[in-house]
Amino acid sequence: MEFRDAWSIALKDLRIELRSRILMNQIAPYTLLIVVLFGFALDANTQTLRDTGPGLFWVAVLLIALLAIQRAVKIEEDDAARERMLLTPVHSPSVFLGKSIALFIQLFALEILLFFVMLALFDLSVEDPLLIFLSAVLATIGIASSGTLYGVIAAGVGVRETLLPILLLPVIAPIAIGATRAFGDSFGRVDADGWAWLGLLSVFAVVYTVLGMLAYGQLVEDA
Amino acid sequence: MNDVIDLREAVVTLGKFPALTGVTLKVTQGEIVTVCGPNGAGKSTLLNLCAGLLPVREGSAYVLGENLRENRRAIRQDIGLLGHKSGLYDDLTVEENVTFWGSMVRAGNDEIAEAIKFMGLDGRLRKVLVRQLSAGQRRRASFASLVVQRPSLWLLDEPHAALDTDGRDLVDGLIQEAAASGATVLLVSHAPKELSSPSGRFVTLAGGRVTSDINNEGSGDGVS
Amino acid sequence: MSHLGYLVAGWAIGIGVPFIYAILVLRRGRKLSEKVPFARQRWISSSEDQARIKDE
Amino acid sequence: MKIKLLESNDGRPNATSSRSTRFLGICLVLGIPVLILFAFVFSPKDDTMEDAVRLLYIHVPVAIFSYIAFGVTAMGSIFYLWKQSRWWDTTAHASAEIGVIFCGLTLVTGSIWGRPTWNTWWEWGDVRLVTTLVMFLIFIGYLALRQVPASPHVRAKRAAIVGIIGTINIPIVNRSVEWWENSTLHQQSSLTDGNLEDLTLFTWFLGTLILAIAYVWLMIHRFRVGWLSTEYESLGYGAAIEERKAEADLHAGTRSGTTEEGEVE
Repeated sequence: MEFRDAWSIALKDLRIELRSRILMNQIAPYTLLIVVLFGFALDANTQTLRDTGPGLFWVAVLLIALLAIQRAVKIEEDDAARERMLLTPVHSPSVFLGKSIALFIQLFALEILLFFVMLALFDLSVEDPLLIFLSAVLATIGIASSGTLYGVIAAGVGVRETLLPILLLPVIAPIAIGATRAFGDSFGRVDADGWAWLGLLSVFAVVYTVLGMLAYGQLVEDA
Repeated sequence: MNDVIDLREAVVTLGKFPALTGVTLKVTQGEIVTVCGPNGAGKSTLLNLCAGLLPVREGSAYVLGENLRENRRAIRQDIGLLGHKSGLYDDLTVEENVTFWGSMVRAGNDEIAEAIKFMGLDGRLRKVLVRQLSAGQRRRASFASLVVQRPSLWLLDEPHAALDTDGRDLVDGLIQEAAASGATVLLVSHAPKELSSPSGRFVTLAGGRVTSDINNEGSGDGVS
Repeated sequence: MSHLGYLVAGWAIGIGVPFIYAILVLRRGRKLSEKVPFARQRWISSSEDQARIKDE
Repeated sequence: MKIKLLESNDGRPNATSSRSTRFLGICLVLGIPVLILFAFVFSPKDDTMEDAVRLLYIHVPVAIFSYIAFGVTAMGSIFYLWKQSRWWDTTAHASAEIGVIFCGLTLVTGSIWGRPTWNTWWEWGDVRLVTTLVMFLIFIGYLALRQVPASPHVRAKRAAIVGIIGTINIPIVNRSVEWWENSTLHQQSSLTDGNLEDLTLFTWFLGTLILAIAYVWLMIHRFRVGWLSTEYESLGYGAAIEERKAEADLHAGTRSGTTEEGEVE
């Protein structure tokens, strides 16, 4: 495995995103729409919104992640680039890392946007910025690596759009729980030890990164 | 005599469909072989098999000295496969695409620039998104990303498709040059007689097996 | 007996669902085994049975 | 061990049953009424749960065997990746399907028990409830993946990886839910208390035994169905090869003809 390859692959994905602006022009507005819809659904009750804010944030992130993963898979599928990659000396763990890094950066950018929008709309105040930052980083690593892995499992099958959510969402549910708790603590909304949750989030991030690097090669092979 | 491809009664199934029903084919180093045959004869599958992308179900298959039944990965980095799909990214420019694939196969910057120039893609086209290219230009870009790889076995699926006369000459020259420098070329063509193919040997596939094998230069191997 | 309704419902589902599932599995097996040649139903492995298959 | 699951069927070809499954089946037919009798009549009511305790004689064994079934799926998946044998793949699939049925039953019977006891059908604060629900959903996804058409080896490989990941997730989910609410309504394992009455203990034992028999019986049948369906899938192979070889002769005369399959990529 060479990190240089992983980095080239990540840069390639990011450059494609900067060109096509799917994330910027379609997924980001969708994100904002979700937040507004939450507002409608909860009767514009600021107190309720404030209490449920952390949970709503991570539900929104999961929905965005699904779209971003679909997009990352589609880039490789459109012109059989994934098969082309098999005919190079690049090791599959590098490909996995590269795709995960690109997905991580894109998701994190969207999370920052979403975060400030929710801060303003739901009138939240941050008590522990470091905890927010670290839990978001760890949770996003977990989502990006498990998403890349499940993305390639669902790749190459006709029913990718419907198969991916049913496979991925139950598996990343613990991330949503952990990150929600950590956020709730940092906003001072719940009486939980947010720092304890960082442990769980990092276990998840490590497990999925390792599993992904091991299994990715097996999966791209014939998928 | 150095056999680059040595298939014996190789069977490949795609799902339940037996795409290749027992192909026997020997290709020696430096040869240029044209594979022809009707639609659905299994020509593309044959190329994918030789690239180590498909499992061999029965028979034996050796490519570049490796047993494909045991290790399909070892040969892959020495294979240049041009399929129906080109493996390019629509939202990157020609140069970015070739540079990306060049870095994946450890090519130097000089080689990348040379490949772009060789395929007639320098100048204005260099900075154009692949999405905006015509089919022929796209084909050239795809070729350029193969050239940087310097493969020892070229597997080309209708390399002349969508190309103009200049492009065809370019590709033919490329094939000849590759063969002269010791590489082996297996190319698929629907209508070999219409074009001045650089190849001397014609293998016809039908029903997933070889039905004729004619060598114009030497003595014909006859039907295998 | 208290909570009789809950008890009956729970036990009926607990026994009924596996029962229905079992019937479905048996039916699938019956249909499939009609389509697959007898010799390839591999759990028939004792020599007696093999002999009987040959006789039939 | 492999031969045991695949033994004689008494020369009755058109079924997945055999001597051993028929024996287990008879045990079930006799055992279930006895279990009902013990659960409803002989065993005493609980001090706090009253008669609702009688639901636990089915709820708990089903829960135990849903975990066992998913454990077998994980084991089958690991062995498949290691040995690449169809036997393990079929085992993993069969066990997952039975596991999903049992897991669904665990949730439903638990819910029915919870209503009179905790006065609620569902309790989000309970670790085991939420964990079981997530586990149920993970394996629903596993079964969905198995339905996707693909060549047998690809399908088995994908499913094996999803099966392993799903099982690795169970402790993580459990831990996260545990911290999430930091409380549980669930009964702590009452078997270890030591002050159970003999009849209660025996009914627990009987329920677990019956479920074990039911699991094995279902496994054998479901395994054979899976085995038959892969046999069926590969059935036309020889004929397909011959048919396709004949295409060559068809095209020998007419070069311009096209086949129905179209271009093979």
